Amino acid sequence: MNSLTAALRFILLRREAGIAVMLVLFSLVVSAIEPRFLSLDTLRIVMLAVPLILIAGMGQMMVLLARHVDLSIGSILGFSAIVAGMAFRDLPEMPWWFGFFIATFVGAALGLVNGAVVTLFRLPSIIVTLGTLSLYRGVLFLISDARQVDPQYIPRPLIEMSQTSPIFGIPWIIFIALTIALISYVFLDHTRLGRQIYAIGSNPVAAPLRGISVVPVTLLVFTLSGALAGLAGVLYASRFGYVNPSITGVGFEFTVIAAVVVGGVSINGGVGTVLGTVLGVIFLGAVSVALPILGVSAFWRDAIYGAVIIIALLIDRSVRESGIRSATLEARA
Amino acid sequence: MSDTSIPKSAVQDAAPVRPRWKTILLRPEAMTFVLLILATLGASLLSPFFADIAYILESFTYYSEYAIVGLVLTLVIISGEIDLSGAAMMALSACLFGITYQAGYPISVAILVSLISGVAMGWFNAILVIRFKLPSIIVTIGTLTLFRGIAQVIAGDRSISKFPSWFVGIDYQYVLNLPIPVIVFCVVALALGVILGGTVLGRQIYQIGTSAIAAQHAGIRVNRIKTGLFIGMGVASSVAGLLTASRLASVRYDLASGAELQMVLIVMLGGTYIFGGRGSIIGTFLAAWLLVIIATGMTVANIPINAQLTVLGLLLIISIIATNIIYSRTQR
Amino acid sequence: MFKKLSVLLGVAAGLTMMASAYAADPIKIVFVGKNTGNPYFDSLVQGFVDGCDKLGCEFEFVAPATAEATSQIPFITAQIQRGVDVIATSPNSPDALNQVLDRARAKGILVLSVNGDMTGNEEHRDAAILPTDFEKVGADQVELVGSLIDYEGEIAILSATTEAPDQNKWIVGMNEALANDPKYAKMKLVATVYGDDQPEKSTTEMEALLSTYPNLRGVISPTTVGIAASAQVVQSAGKADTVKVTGLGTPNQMRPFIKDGTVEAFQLWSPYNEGWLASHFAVGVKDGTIKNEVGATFEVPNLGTITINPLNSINTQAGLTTFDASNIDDFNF
Amino acid sequence: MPVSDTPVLSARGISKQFGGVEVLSDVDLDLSAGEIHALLGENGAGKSTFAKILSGVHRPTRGTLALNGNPVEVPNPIAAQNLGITLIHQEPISFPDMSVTENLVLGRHDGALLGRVPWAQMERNANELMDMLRVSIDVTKPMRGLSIADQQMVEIARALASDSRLIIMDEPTAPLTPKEVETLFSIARRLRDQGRTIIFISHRLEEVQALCDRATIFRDGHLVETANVADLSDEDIIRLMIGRPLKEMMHRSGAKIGDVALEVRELSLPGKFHDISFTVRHGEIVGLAGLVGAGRTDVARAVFGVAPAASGSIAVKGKTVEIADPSDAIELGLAFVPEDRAVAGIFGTLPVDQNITAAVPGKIAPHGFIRSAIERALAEKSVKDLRIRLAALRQPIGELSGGNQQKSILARWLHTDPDILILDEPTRGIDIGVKAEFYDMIGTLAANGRGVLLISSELPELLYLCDRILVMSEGELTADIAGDEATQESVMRAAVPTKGKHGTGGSPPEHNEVAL
Repeated sequence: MNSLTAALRFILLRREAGIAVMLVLFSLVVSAIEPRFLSLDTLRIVMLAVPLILIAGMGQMMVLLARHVDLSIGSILGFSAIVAGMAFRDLPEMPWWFGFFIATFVGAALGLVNGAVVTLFRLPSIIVTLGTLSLYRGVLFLISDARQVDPQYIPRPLIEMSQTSPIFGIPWIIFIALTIALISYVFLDHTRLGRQIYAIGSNPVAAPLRGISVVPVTLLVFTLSGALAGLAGVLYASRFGYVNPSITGVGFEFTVIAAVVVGGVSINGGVGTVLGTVLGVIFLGAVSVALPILGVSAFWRDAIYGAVIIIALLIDRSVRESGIRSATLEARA
Repeated sequence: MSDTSIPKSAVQDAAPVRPRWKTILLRPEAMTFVLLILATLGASLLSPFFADIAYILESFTYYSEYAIVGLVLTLVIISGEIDLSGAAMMALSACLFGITYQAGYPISVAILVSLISGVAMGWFNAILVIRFKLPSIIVTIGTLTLFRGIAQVIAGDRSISKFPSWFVGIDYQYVLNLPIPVIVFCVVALALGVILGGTVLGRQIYQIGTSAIAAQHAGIRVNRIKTGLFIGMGVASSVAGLLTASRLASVRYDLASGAELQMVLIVMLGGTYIFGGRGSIIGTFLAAWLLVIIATGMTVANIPINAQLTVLGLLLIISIIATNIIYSRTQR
Repeated sequence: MFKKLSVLLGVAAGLTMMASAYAADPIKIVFVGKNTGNPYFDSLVQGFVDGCDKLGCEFEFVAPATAEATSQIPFITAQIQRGVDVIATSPNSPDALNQVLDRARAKGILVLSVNGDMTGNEEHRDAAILPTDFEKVGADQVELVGSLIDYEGEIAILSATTEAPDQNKWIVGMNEALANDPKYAKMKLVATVYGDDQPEKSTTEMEALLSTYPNLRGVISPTTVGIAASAQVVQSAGKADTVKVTGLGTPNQMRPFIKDGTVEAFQLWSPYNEGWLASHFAVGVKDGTIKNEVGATFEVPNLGTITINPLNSINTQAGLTTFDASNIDDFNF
Repeated sequence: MPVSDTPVLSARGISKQFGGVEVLSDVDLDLSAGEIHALLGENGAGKSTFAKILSGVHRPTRGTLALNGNPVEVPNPIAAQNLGITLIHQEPISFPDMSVTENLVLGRHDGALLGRVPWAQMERNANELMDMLRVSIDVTKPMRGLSIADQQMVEIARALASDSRLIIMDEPTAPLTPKEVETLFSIARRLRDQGRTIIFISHRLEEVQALCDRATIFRDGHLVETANVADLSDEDIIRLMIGRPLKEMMHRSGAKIGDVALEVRELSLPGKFHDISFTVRHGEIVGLAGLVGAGRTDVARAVFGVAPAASGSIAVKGKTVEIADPSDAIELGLAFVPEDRAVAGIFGTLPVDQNITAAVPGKIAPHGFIRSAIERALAEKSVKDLRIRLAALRQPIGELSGGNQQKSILARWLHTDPDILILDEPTRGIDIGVKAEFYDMIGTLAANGRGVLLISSELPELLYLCDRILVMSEGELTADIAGDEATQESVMRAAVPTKGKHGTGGSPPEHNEVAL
C-alpha cells in the first residue's frame, strides 16, 4: 500500500468525509437549479446563519459524547439572553461586555442544575432536560414578567459584533464561534479531561474502573453545554437585536441536535469530532439558506431536520454494525 | 476447613417480605391520589369558581385528548420504550383527515385515512426501534420533528375547517351528563386497565419492561408486542387528533404543539417508572385528573401562565425523582 | 422578583389570593391575549387599564404561553366560569374558538374580537375592534415605500406566515394598489416571502432577498418580527441606503433603526387606543348607552365619534400613523 | 526460583459474603516477590473472588491485606492500581470507540486534567509495548474493530505499561492461540525475573505446570493447599480441587435411553460456530464442554431460537422444524435455562409466582384473563416440589438467593412439561448444598424420559452426570465422548485450541527488554 492510497483511505474512512461530500453534492445540486446559490454572498449568509448553532453545538456535542443529551438548551439560551438583556436595560451603567459574563454564567448554572439532577438521581438526561426545557422557560417568563427587551436597550457595540469585522471582513460573531470550535477541538482532542469525556460515553461502566470520575465529568459537560448555550444567548441579542421571552431560543434544541448528529456525533456516546460537527452545522445552515433561494417554503425546514436526524441515526447504526465487534463488549457497555 | 461451616437459614436465602399494607401505601399511585385530593382542596381555596363539577368536566375535555394518548403511552413506557411523537402524530393525522375531507371525500373516508396514517406512523416508529434497534427516545424525537414538519408541509399555515355539523362539537355531546371525550377517556382507561392488570398480554408487557431479554427467553414475543404498542400509540394519537378536530371544528399543523411534554407528564405523575416494568393505568387515570385540576385551578384563579409553566415543569421533574426514589427503595 | 416568588409560594400553599376579586358589582372585562411576552399587547392592555380606571370597570389580562390555536380555549372557559361580563380576545385562529365563544355569548357575555377579526366567522363574536381600516393598509404601505424610493424600482414583501389572514388581506391590497394606481407604474413587486414570524427564518429570508435581487430598492414587512429582522439585515449588510425597509412595527422595536437612519419611516396604529376604545364600547353596550348595531355611532373621549361598520366592526382610527425621526420619541409602546 | 523472604502481599483471614452466602472463608496467603503463583479451583471455588478482592473490585467482609508488611486497604480498582496491583480481566474491559493507544493510557494518573495529551509519545510507547508482545496491532485503530484475542493483548499490554508489582491474570490464555500463549509465558517469566509477582488463574493444568512456581488450590471458598508446583502432580491437584468424590452427591439412577429427541444438523452461524451436528435422546444427559468463548452458549441460543443459526437444520422427535423465536421452541417442547440468570432468566423486580408462571400463559389464563388462584396453586406446587426457600410468593424474585432463583427458573420450564431441556451453566454461583439438589433434579429429569443438554464449565459435573460429552473448541465440535470413557484429560485435549487463529507477525522470539 503506497502512502497516497493510505492517505486517501484514511480520509475516506472518516465520517467527516461523508458529510463534506454531502455538503459539496448538495451545493452542486442547488446551484444547478439556481446558479446564484454558488456565490460569495451565499457563503456570507450561511456563515452568518451558523454561529449560534455552532457554539451551542459544541456544548451539545460534548453532552452527546458523554452519552447524554441536553434538550433544554433552547430554554437556557432564552433564559440567559433575557437575563443579560434585562441587565442591559435595568443597569445602564454596566459595561456592555459584562453581558457576556452574565449570560455565560447563567447558562452554566442552569446546565449545572441539569447535570446535578441527572447524576444525583441517576435519571435519563433526555427526560430531565425535557422537564427543564419547560421549567426554565416558565421561570424565564416569571423573571422577565413576560416582557421583551426592546432593541433600544441592546448595547450598540454588541449589535456591531454581528456586523463589523476585525479582519478579512468576517464579522466578530463568526470569529467567536470559530474560536470556540478551536478551543473545543484542543480541549476534546488534546487534553486528558477531553479524552475522559469520550471514555465515559464509550463505556460508562468501565470508566470508573479506570479511575475516571464520572460524576464530576458529567456535571462538567452539562455545565459547559449550558454555558455555551448562554453565550449563544447573548450573541442572539447581538444578531437579532432584541430578546423576546416567548420567541428567543424556542425550538433551538432540535436544530442543534440535528446539526450535531448530521456531523457524525453518535447518540450512543464516544464518537464524534469537532470538525464533523462544524461541517454538520454548515450543512444544515446551507440547507436553510438554500430553501428560500430555491423558493421552497420554509415549512419544509422542520420536516428536513426530522428526516436528517433519523437518517443520521441509521447511518450511525450501520457504521457500528459494519465494524467487527465483540458481543461481550456490547453487553457490558 | 469443613463444608459445614457455611451457615444456612431462611433469612439468608430470602430477605424478609414487606408487609402488604406497606407495599400498597408505598406505591407512587397512592402519592398521586393524595396529591389529587390536595390539589382539589387547594384549587377550591384558590378560586371560588373552581368547585363546579360541570366546569371541571368541561375543562377535562381540553386535556382528554392528551390523556387518552397518555394511557397508551403508559403501556409503552412500562414495556421499556418511550414515544415522544404522540402530539406530532395527532397533528399529522388530523391534517390528513382535514385535507382528505377538503378534497371532497366523504368524512368516513377521511376518518379512515387518519386512522391508517396513525397505524403507519406507529409502525414507522416501531420499525426504527425494533428492526434497526435504535433507542426509541431519540428516534421519536426525530419522528416528532419529522411528522410535524410533514404536517406543516402538507397543510401549510392554513386552518382547515367547515366540517359537517354532526362531526363538530363532540365535547358538548353528553352521555349520562358526561362529555363524550371524558367517556372515551374512561372507557379506554378501563379497557387498558383490564388488559394491563388482568390479562396475559398485560403481564407480558410488565415482564418485557422488567427484562426484555428474559422475556424473550421465556418465549414472550417481545418484538411483536412492542410493535403493537407503537402502532397503538399511532392509533390513539389519530383518535385524539380526530377528537380535537371535532372539538375545535378546525385543524392546523400546530395542533397539540408541545403536548408531548404534557403526555409524558401525565404518565410520570401517575407513577410509571421511566425505566420500564412498573406503573399502572389507574395511576395515569388519576394523574390526568390531577393535571386538569392543577391547570384548571390555576387558570380559573387567573394565575399567570408564567407561573403555570413553572409549576408544570417542576411537577414533571419532582414526579420522576419521587417515583425513582420510591422504586429504587422498594427494589432493594 | 421576590414578589413573584412569593406569588409562587402562595400558589403552593393554596392561599386564597383572589378571594376579594369577585364580590363587587362593576362590569368585569377580561382580555385574552394571543400569548404572553408579546410586546405589542403591553400598550393595548394599558389602554384597557386606563379605560377601566376612568369608567370604573374591572379589568384582567390573561394569555396562554404559545400563540397556538387551542391554547386560548381553557382561558376563555375559565373566564366564563368566573362569570365575567365581557370577554375580549385576539384570536389565534379564525375558527377554533367558535364553539367556546358561542357558549360565552349564550351566557350573556359580550364577546369582542380585538386587534384582528375572525374572518369568515364573524357570527361567533358580537363585535370586532380593529385598529384601522384593514382595506386601506395595503395601499398606505405601498405609498410609504413608494415615497421612500421615488416610486421607482424593485420591491419585495416579507410577511409573517403564508396563511396569516390579516397580512394576506394587506398583501392583496398592496398588489391591487400596485396594479391599479398609475403612480406606482415604475415599481415592480419581485417577490413575496414568508418568515413565519420567527427571527431566524425572517432573517434568512431577508438575506436571501438581498442576495437574489441585487436591484432591490424597497422591502415592505407588515409584521413586527419581520420588519425588525429586515432592518437588522440591511444594517448588517450596510445596504440601508440602497434598500429601504419599511412596514408595520412598534416604535420601541424600531427606535434604534430610526435613530441611526437604517429605517426612515414605518407605520402602525395605536394599540393603546384599541384597548381604550374596547373598554368604552364594552361598558357602553353593557349599561345600554351604546347600541351594538351597524351604523350606530357613539362618542369616545380623545377619539371622537366612532361608527359601527358592517359586520359590527369598529375602527379606532381612519388611517395608519407614520413614525419617523421627528415623532418617534413621542411614543412608548 | 527467586523467592525472597518478605512477602510482597500477605492476606490474613480474608472472607467474603454475597447475599448471605459465604463464597470465601478465612483465606491466609503470602505471595513473594518474583514468583508466578497459580490459583486453582473449580468454578465458584473462590479463586476469582479472591483475585477481585486483591484488585479492589470487591471488598472483603472480614480479613486484612498487607503490602510489603504494611497493612493496606484496597477500596477500589484505582487504589489497587496505585498500590501496583493490576487485574487483567477475563473479559477485557475497553473503550470500543477509542484507539488502542488511548485504551492503554486511560486512567493513568500522570499529568493535569487540562494537560496536553502527548499523542506522538503515547503512540510510540504503545508500539513498543506491541513489539514486546510480538503482536502486530495497529495502535491507531479503535478497539471496536479488534478481535477478542487482540483486545486481550491490549489488556495485557496495559498492565505492563503501568508499573505493576503484582499482576493478576484471570484466565488470560482462554482466548489465545498457542503461539500467543507462548509469547505471554515468556513475557510473564521476564516480569518475574524482574522481581514482579504474577498471579495466574487457569483451568489448564499443563499451563500451570509449565509456568508457575507455586500453586494455591481453592475449594468451596476455602484455601485447601499451597505448595510448590514441582511437588504437585496433576492427580494431586485434581484431587485437591474436587475434594470428596463428586459421585457421592449424585444419585443417578440409570435412565432408559430412548429415541432421538433433538437432532441438530450442520448448524452454522458465521463468527460464532460452524457445522455443528449432534443428537440428544430421550432419557439422555448430553454434556457440552468447552472453554469460555468456544461457542457453546451460541449453539444453545441458536437451537432455542434466541439467535437463530444462519444455516443447518434442527429436528425435534424426528421432524425437521423451523425455530425462529423461543416461542417456537417452547411449542416444540424445548426449554432453556440460560447462563446469565440475572439478565436472561429472572424478572428481578416481579414476584416469584409471576416468574414461575411466565412460560405458561395458557395455564394461568384459560380464557385470556389471569386467574390468580390457578397461578398461586402452580407456584406453590413448584415451591414445594423444588424446595424453593422464600418468605412469600409475592416477594420480588431478586430478593431470593441465587440457588432459589435458579430453582424458580427451572420450575418455570417444568410447567411447560418439556421433552428437551437445555441447561447452560445451571449451577454457576450456587452454593454447594443446593448444587447437590440440582444434580438430583437433573438426574430425575432424565429418568423421566426427558433429554437434557447440559452446558457446564465444571468438568467433574459433566463427567459424573452425563451419558455423553460433546466438546467444542473455537466454534467447532471437536469430540463426542461416551460418559464412561470421558476423562478430564480427554475433554481438555479436545477443548484446547490447536490451530492458530490469527497471524501474529511470525517474527522469531527476541528478547528486546523494553523498559517495562
